[in-house]
Amino acid sequence: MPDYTLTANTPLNGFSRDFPGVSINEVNDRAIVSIVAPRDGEKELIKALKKSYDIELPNAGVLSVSAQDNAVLFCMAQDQYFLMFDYTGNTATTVVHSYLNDTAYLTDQSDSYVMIRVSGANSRCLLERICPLDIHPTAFPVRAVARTIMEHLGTTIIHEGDDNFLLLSARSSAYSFLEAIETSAKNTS
Amino acid sequence: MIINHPLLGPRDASEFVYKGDASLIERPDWQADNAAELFHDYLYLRDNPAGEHQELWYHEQGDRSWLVVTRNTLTHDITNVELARDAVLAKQAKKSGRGEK
Amino acid sequence: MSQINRIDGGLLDRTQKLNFTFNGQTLEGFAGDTLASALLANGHKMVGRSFKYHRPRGIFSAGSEEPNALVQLRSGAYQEPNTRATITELFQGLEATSQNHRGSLKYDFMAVNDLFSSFLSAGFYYKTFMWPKAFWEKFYEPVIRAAAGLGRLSGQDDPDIYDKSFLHCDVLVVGAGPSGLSAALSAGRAGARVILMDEDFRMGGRLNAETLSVNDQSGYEWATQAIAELSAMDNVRLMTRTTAYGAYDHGIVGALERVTDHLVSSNNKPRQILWRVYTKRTILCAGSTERPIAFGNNDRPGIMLAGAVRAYVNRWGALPGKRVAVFTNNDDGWRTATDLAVKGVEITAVIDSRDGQPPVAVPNGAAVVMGGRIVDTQGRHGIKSITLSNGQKIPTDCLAVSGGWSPNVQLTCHQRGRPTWREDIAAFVPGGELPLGMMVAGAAAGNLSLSSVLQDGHNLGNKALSDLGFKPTTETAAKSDEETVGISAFWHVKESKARAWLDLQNDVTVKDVKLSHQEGFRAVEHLKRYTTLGMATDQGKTANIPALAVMAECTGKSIPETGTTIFRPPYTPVAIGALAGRARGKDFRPSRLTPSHSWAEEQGAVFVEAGMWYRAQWFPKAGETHWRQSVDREVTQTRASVGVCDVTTLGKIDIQGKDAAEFLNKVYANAFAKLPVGKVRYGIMLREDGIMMDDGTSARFAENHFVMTTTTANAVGVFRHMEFCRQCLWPNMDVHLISSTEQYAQFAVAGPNARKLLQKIVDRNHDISNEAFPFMACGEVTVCGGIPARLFRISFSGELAYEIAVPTRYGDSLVRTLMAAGEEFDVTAYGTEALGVMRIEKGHAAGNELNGQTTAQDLGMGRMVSKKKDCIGNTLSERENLNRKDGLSLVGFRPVNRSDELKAGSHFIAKGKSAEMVNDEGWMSSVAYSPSLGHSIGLGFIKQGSERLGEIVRATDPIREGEIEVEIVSAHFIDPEGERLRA
Amino acid sequence: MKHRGLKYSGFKVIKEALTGHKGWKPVWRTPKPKKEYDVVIVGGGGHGLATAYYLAKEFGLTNVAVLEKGWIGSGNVGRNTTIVRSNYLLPGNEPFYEFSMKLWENLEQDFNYNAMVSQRGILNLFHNDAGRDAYARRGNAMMLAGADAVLLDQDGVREMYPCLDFENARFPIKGGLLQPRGGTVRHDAVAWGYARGADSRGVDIIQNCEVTGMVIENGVCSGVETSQGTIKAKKVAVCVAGSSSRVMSMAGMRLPIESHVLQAFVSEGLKPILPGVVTFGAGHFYVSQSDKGGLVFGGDIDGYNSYAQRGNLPVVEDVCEGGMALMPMIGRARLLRMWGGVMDMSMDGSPFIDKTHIDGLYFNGGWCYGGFKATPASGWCYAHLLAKDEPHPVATEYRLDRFQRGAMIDEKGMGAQPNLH
Repeated sequence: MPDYTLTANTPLNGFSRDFPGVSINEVNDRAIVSIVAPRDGEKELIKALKKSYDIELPNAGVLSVSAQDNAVLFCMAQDQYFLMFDYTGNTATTVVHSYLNDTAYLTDQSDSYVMIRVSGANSRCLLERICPLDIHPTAFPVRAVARTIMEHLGTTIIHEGDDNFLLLSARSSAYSFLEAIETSAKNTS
Repeated sequence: MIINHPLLGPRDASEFVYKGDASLIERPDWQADNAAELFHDYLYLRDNPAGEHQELWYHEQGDRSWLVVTRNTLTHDITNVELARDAVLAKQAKKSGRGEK
Repeated sequence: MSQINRIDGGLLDRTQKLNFTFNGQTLEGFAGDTLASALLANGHKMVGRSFKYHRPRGIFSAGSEEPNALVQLRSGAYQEPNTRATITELFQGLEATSQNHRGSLKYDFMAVNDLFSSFLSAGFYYKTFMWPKAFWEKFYEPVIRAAAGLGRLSGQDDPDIYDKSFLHCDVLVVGAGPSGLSAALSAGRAGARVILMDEDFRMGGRLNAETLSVNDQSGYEWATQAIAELSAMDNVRLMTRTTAYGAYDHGIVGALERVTDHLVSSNNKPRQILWRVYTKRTILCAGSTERPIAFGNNDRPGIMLAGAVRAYVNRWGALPGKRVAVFTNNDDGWRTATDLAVKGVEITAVIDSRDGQPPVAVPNGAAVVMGGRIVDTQGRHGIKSITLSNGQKIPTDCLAVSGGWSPNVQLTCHQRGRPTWREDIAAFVPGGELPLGMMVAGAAAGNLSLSSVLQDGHNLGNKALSDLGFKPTTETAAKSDEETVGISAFWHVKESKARAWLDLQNDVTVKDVKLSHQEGFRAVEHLKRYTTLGMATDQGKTANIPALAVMAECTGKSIPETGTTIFRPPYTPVAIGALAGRARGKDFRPSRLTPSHSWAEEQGAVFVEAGMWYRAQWFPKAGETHWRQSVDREVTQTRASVGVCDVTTLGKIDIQGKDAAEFLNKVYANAFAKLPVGKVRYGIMLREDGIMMDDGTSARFAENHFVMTTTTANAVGVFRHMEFCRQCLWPNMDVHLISSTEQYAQFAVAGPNARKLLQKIVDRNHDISNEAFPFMACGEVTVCGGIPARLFRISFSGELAYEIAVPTRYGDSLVRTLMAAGEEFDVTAYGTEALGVMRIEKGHAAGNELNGQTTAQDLGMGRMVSKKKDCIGNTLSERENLNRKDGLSLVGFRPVNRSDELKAGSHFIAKGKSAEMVNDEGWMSSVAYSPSLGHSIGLGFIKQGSERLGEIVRATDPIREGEIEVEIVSAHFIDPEGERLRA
Repeated sequence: MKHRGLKYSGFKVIKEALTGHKGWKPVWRTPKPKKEYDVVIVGGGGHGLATAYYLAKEFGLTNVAVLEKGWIGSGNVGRNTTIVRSNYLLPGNEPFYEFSMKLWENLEQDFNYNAMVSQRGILNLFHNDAGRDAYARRGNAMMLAGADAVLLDQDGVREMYPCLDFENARFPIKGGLLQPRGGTVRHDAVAWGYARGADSRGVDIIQNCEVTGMVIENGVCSGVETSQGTIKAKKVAVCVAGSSSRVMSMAGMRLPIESHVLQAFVSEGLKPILPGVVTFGAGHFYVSQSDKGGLVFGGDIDGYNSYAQRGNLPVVEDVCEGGMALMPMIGRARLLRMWGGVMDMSMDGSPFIDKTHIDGLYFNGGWCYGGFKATPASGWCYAHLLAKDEPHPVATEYRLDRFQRGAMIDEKGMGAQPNLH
């Protein structure tokens, strides 16, 4: 036994609150690993992803979904993808590396974000207050993903299901981000 | 303003950071005899046209790509948007193509 | 007696009586009233005073163009100046007071200005008040300022909250009058996403105020039906009390919704919401605004726009007067006479400036004067009679004036649109290049008859549909009878001797325009600026065109040749609070908290803003009453044993790829290509102009993997710059960047016992002894039983020091663990102040030195800039002025009298030279009290500093009335040989 | 040269009022351009008119024309937030702006026109120790150059502006640098006053005269082509901030300048509540209250090259956010009007007053968004350069070749990134 142990916390200590027509919940059981193919190595990566996750490299703006660890893959930058999957341990890159080997440069991003799920009939109305993107289902259907800016904070928004959105924003400003969402909930309920 | 990102579609300009004239992607050769003069002109002198202007925007709150945007400085109309990397590679290909001849 | 001028009819809810006060007097109105209609119903004519002459002013219009009837609404911190009574919805308990008078509204001392009006001609102040010189600021200006302005801010914080929001649609219809409703119906029925917004609280526009019929029912019944149909559509959003105030680039429209202004209280909901509308097509159906005719004393209360008079009667059942006269140059003015006559109101006269026959039947008993002119009016606090050019005097208590209608083209001009003149309607219509996606329908486009307006809206709705690929339905436009709209331009009565007003609020008269012409201010913009025409709260909505016509007359040019002023946003004024939204107080900008924030709070830390971050500045202990005590202790304890500091805020960039080393070699000015794996190197980064951009370290964890740190302040900028280098300058490199600033909690552990402390938590299988892990080593370790961590042996304090990084989720736990494990060493937490003291003691540059004006050479690191490789900034760093022999260099300073305190911002002057700019040799950039040395120390830039060690100069600080002698010394106050950090 | 125009005075105003204002003459004439002038000034804005005025008054050159494409004063002198100050840091700048300040202080008596120079003080707020240090350095630099400066602590600021947010601010106010002599000036009147003064000394002010080309042969400029024909000149002095690149491109020159849009805002008229000028460093906001009662305020440039004279919503919101963060009492004041001006943003944030490599062609520009307060000194120094062919002692650093030499005058330390200055 080591003399000291470290305990993990989440950005919002497991925040959860219901407003009329909308629920706001912190999500803390997902890991994120950034995946980048080396220059001219994209084919290898595609092969490895297919083999391990049975998943395609997605186009910008949409999720690829895998049954393996409930993983979703989406494009964050021109040649950079985020793989988000069920995992709460400390070595997310090791997990992904075990599938992809050296076909990609991996960077753990699991602790970089606060993840907040906004769900319920009023969620679009709430998000209208802070999200500059058109998230009407005709423009932003289920499985759509985009990164934008909300209340001065860079935010990735994922349309997980009907009236169900997952938002990722920087961990250090988690409370400011939560306040933006809660204020929107108060102002629209 | 709205910038029609080649990969992501129309996005509000507030997601972007502006840098300036797209000629900044054509950095001079540091070993040229007149490198000091070339770098001066590169860094400091601008055409600054009243009309069509090719310029660099960085999608900081998006996919972090640098874009070359062709925008009219009188009307703000945007007529073309491409990834800066593509623009640079195209210029390089053109140059080396010419070099071979 | 209440509501003495209330008559039957109108769109009021008479079951809901509402009490309100005006200047303290309690009055009564109905739901559906505006403050203006309720005041009129109660017989109140005079509601304010004009800006300059303090002339009595009444209600002039029935809409947002109102120049006169401005009141102070509500009270205390809720006090809202310059509120238009004409668009203020009545609510129970509404409080309004008149503004811009000293003494009562009726007996205003400032009305004396009117007697001196001939001295207060346009621009008079430019020609006088210059002597004696000091009198302008001491006397004249204070008097002018005290008299200026209209309403009053409370000076208290706005107690309401505001919000902003985004909207997206296919078709935005601005204005819900007949054309807007038609357009929305055709677009909505076909399934397009439609937003219909109107500034009024009741949609329908002029249909609510007119007696015209549509589809064989009354106009407002048709409107009610249309609104019902639209609100049943899922794809249509109806927004009342919402003004589209500005058209911005690429089809973005700004709109303001007044959510709770019609309520007694906002109830903690946003008072107003600022909407940013992203639309593919905008159909502007903003209608038109009636304009007056200028004649002698045409500004008295009771003189109103003709359309407003009938709006008050038709929509609000409020009589502006009992004996009404009409002065018109067009057929529409006659409708006021006809409508009022139907209601039984006495029409005393209809004066039509046109010759010929009356266009419609003359109301019973009305005198009709075709080709008539009103030259003057009488009545001190309200109109009592009018005088015609033939000398005839006609008693009247309300004069309805119509000079024709001007299309509301404002939004079409917010970009490049320039209106064009249409002689047949004597008005400007939209012209030039309209904002992207904008079309104009109805009266706003110059179609002035109801039937054409309905058809036009319908057609443009369909046009928008086909543009966007929707299939229009087969429904046709609503129909109405064709009414007559004849007009013959007539702007002002030349025969009038008395002053004739153009801009009612700013008191600009026909004579002022003529004087402006006489003095050479003939360009429209000169006219506007010289006379202040159109600069009042109404932006000249009713005044500009008649004034332009008078100027055209003076110059002998046509109106279009004379030009038009440029309309700029907003269409109607917008509360600054709404434009700011939520951003105020602590919510002005987001806050970034470090992983140790909660723990630091528990310790009672004092925090400081560092950009968006809050960082612990120092940690006061019991008994410490001054910050210096805490900071001195933190420094002393760290240097004596060990201290812990949260350095998470430093930017961290993960760099991977086969070309990562070569890439770093290009972005750093010093060499990086050959940095061994497991080592860290200090790097300096230049801008392309050779000035220092940032400094930091990069650690090589693997052949193709580096981790860079940047300063806190430059983290974002450096990342952006490196992406520029990667994507735009060297796109062929295999190098990839991702920020890991948020991913790791990072702590500096510094002091002679740093290693011992770390050895207690780093798992034993990792050897961190001095031999195995020397100065500038880095590596991946595990701590506390397998938690992955990164360890760097780097030192900002000059002590034996490490930085340790763990996944952020463990940051809070790690700081608690370090403090617990360090107890035996008397560990201290230290904040940014102690950090600053120690770096100054060590002579390290930081933000005050890296201020964007200094070079590597200035900082004493000139030799680090490699001349053997291509890197950002090295070519231009060679320019002559950046390499002057007498250039600045960073050195240390200490007070000659050790008890003196150094001040950052002091300037250096050589001994014996006078303290003036020519002798200025540099400045003190950072100072600290060094507990290690027991006196004040400083870093600063001084000419040729490194060659002047030992010299004594003056540090002059006139702004704090200080000057002391200081000695130039090495910047390395502590451990110049660097033995401690290698220990 | 004798003042041959009408003298303005309170007495004259009274006399005219009693006689129906019939005696007022045009403030400037409307002459036809002559074939040739000693100096042709291109640009009838504040700086151009001031240059003409000082050429005539101080240097005795009256065979001068000012050519204006539209109406005089239609450039940035007609669209700014009216602030004057000399609170600069660097030795290349501070003496120049202090010279300007001194000219402002005597301007009205000098040109017999009330431009309402109002020295109500300008206060720059700081929010942390580094900000205080930087302002101390600046304040000391100002005082070493003979200007006035006061460093206020929080209480000092509170006393002057009790209505700022001291209690609940995201970036608490720690103090400020006050220049008591700073203030505001009625901007249009500056153009008109200089125009009147120049005109009365014989300068031809020619409106609606657009320069369409430069007459340059063998490296010598001898005149301009205009919409009213060719006009010869011994010296051509370009002074068209906002359009510098466009005009100088007619001489084949590329400049270290970008054109950007700066928005400004005014509220509805309000009774006096703000005594002086306040700038908010942690946000992008500065404000003063005009003699008419409007809050006149602004913030950053929009940040992209533009000649459009109009900005966009994000900056409007950003500025108002700064305003509400600083003084939450303005929430219920309404923004009445917003507009945009085209700024000559130079590569180091500082201007140029210099000869060019073409003989007879002179350039004045690059004023960024600070040209208004420079108007008198810019006019005087440009006139000095034109008359004597050497720079005025306070304007020796405003050279076009300074980037080649590495002699940048970069007050903000932002480098060659014009939208950050």
